[in-house]
Amino acid sequence: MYTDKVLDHFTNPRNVGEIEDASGVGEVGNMKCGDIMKMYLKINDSTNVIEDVTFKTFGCGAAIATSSMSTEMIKGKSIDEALSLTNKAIADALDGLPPVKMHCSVLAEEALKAALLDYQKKSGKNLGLNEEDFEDWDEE
Amino acid sequence: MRSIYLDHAATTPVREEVIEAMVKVLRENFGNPSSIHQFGRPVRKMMEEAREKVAKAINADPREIIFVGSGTEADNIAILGGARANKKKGNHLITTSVEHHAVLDAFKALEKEGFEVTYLPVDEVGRISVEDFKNALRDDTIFVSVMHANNEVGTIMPVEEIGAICREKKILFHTDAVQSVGKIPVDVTKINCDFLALSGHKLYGPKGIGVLYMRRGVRTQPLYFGGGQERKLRPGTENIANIIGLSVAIELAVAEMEQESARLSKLRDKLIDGVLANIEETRLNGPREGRLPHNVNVSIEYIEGEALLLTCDMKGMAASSGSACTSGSLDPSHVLMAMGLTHTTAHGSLRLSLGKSTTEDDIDYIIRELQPIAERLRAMSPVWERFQKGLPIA
Amino acid sequence: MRSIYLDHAATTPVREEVIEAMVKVLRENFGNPSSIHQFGRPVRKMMEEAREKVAKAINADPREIIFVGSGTEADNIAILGGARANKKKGNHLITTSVEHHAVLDAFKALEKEGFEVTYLPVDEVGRISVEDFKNALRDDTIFVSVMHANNEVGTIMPVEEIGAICREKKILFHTDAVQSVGKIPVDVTKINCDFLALSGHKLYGPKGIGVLYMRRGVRTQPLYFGGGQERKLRPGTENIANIIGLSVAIELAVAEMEQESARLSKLRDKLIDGVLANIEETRLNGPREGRLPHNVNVSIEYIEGEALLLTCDMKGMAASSGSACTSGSLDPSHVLMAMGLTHTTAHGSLRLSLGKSTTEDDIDYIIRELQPIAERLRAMSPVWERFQKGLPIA
Ligand SMILES: Cc1ncc(COP(=O)(O)O)c(C=O)c1O
Ligand SMILES: Cc1ncc(COP(=O)(O)O)c(C=O)c1O
Ligand code: FES
Ligand code: FES
Repeated sequence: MYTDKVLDHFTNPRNVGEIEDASGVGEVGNMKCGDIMKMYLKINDSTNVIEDVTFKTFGCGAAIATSSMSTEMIKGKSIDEALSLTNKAIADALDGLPPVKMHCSVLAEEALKAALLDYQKKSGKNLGLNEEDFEDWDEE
Repeated sequence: MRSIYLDHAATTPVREEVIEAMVKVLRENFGNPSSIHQFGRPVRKMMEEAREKVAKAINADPREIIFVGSGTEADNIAILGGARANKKKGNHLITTSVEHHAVLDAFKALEKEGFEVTYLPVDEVGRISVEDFKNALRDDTIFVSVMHANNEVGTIMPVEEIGAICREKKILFHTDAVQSVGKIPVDVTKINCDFLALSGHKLYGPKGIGVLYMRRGVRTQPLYFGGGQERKLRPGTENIANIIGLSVAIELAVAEMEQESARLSKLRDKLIDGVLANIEETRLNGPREGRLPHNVNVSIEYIEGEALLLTCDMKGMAASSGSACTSGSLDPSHVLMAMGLTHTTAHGSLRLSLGKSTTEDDIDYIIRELQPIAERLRAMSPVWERFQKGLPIA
Repeated sequence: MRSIYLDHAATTPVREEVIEAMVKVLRENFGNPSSIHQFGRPVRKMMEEAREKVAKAINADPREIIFVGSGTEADNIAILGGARANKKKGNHLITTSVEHHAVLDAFKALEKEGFEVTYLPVDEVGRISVEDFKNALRDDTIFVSVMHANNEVGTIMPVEEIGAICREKKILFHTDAVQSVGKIPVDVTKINCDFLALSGHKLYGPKGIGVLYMRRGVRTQPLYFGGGQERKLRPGTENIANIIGLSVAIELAVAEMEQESARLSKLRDKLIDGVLANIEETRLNGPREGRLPHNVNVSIEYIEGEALLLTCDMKGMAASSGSACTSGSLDPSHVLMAMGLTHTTAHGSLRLSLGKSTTEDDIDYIIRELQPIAERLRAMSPVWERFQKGLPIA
């Protein structure tokens, strides 16, 4: 069902935890669907580089593995690079997910954008993120 | 590494006596029981002996035993067939909200055909009340289905009371005994049922064989058509190897039941107590009393079930969960939700179903290993974080 | 005493490779393929590999293979499901008058539900004509079922032609290939069928397993309800041992087909020639050409089938008959009657179906032994007496 990479990231998730003085925090998902993901970003205000990133996830194996993988993929990257990260790229980096689990990877992409939106609000920078885009954010 | 199978409610290993009996059939008795020649006749005889064994196990008459392809099929012939064949008598059906999908989805199909169905609610341990049942009865109620014991939380239902009322009111009564046969006494004359379903692979027999008990004189109709096998209710060449395998399995299961169930009940209680004591914010799902001897179901709050399962599996503990995320569907177990659990609690449910191979040492291991697993998953759970910070949990 | 099994069209012995594969599953892979833990995952994988093997055997895509409980069930899901799911498009169905009961009785049920069914006639060798088929087509024809080869007389039907016409007219086409798979080439892309049914126990696999091929994009509906197994078309815990057994059997059957069918065809022709030459007033049922390689069906006039069978059995020859008296019903085989045989001739029919174990020596034995058996039964037959005295035969 799951690839070795998914199982690896599930078993040894990278960057679990909280960041005390995070530049941006995003939480997405809901209890009804059984998946909630929270992402913390530490961003260098002058270079726009994501210097640190952590997550917490309540969700299935795929949800935890995609959370973990996404943090690895954006750590040390610029905000622009992070903004272009798609759920498909995360899933590909894990050598794929079962079709029924693709929606779990959406969660990671969503959480990241939510955290960046929070940073946009806090920093006053315009990252081109729009609150409304989140309201009707849909799976696939 | 350790490898403990804790999913006996999902399926059981096939016991050696059963395998040997099946292999003998596969090698020596391949004939078609409908053939009147020397290859067919002995097979017919074996099949009828198997029917007698199965009948004896549930105190039925051999003529009341119909071999079918699975527990699901038995449930469906009883329900779809029983309701459709008696449509003229009335349009109302009753079942419970915590049945297996083989029952529930059959009723959903009947609703689409125009039947009205009452789904009885359950209390917080998953049990229906006889009072609710009585209140649900109508003049046009023709068919009732209440499972003997629940597959997720092990709750035993008051089927004798329901059966007595149905018999008195001449309403057809089906019980899904897939989880109970071989675990607790099952006697069709005491349950007063008209139909009963059981399945081979839950009692150390093969997969792909089920039994429909149908009381003499009761009418149903088949789901599909063909040869005249199994009184036309289950046409198609009979699966003799599985029929023999099931008959061996059920005979042994019933013979060993008293002793094995006492042993399992003790292990079950030790496991429940150990987990609840060892892991904070954990609750038992289903009742303390009136529970299948091999069923443990706990919710470890603020953890998601599939993640829990996968981690358990890595530590050699194979269990199951009522979380949506394991099933691919979005809602968590309909049984847990019907019992009034919140989504959070339902998602964190873990079913550990014990069996013949389970030892006391296994139980100790589970109690010991589950705690750090819960801790680790909680450490990465934003919901646990909310809980600890005293924040509201959606 | 000799013991020759000549009823391979009824069922076949399970080959040793199949038994071994099944025993391995029963002992080592008991897990439920729906379980995500270490006991379930490998079983799921095995099941998908089996699906690939079966797909390859009939040149299908693995996603088009649905494991069911029997050939009968496959036929019924295709026919009942296919017709019901497409009812809105039209009300007319076509099949033949010589189908197996698994097909015929499904159509009878659909007639009761309000569908109109045309049963195509057959010629004297049991074959439908494509012309008749074309003439039967209507604007509201939505579903056609024509068997690939007949189980009683071995007649191979023009399914490619039927399939091509149905595809062109966008009419669903099902073929019952229970008798043909492993005997003659079966390629779903050449037959152009939307559904195809096959069964394990006709090709040296286990009983109680069938396959429904369903072309991608085609819709049907299940006969019963429950878990989501086999794309909801065949709910219930999967019979893995049988699924693996079938996959091994079909792979071997197809690999050995060319050679084995050539061998059997020779034996078949020798047997036909020998019986016709040796016993007077005997006729071949079914065609000389376009016949299953293992099927021999002769009518030994003025003898009743069951008596013939029993006597053959005493001489170690296990065969079958189209006589009413073996089936408990009063009419002789609908297949033989549709071919225009008289009651007398149909009653005297004897099917000898050859298989892997059949040797040339067996054939010689049968030819030798059948003649005195016929003579003995005729000596006590009043119909034979009438015939010999030149009196009219009812
Ligand atoms: C042509 C044909 N179709 C269907 C069937 C039914 O197959 P099964 O016995 O597996 O249900 C048979 C054999 O019994 C058959 O010969
Ligand atoms: C209560 C109950 N009913 C019915 C079934 C269906 O049985 P089977 O898998 O043999 O179709 C099961 C198990 O899957 C069950 O637990
Ligand atoms: S988080 Fe719910 S299915 Fe993955
Ligand atoms: S003579 Fe006995 S059944 Fe026909």
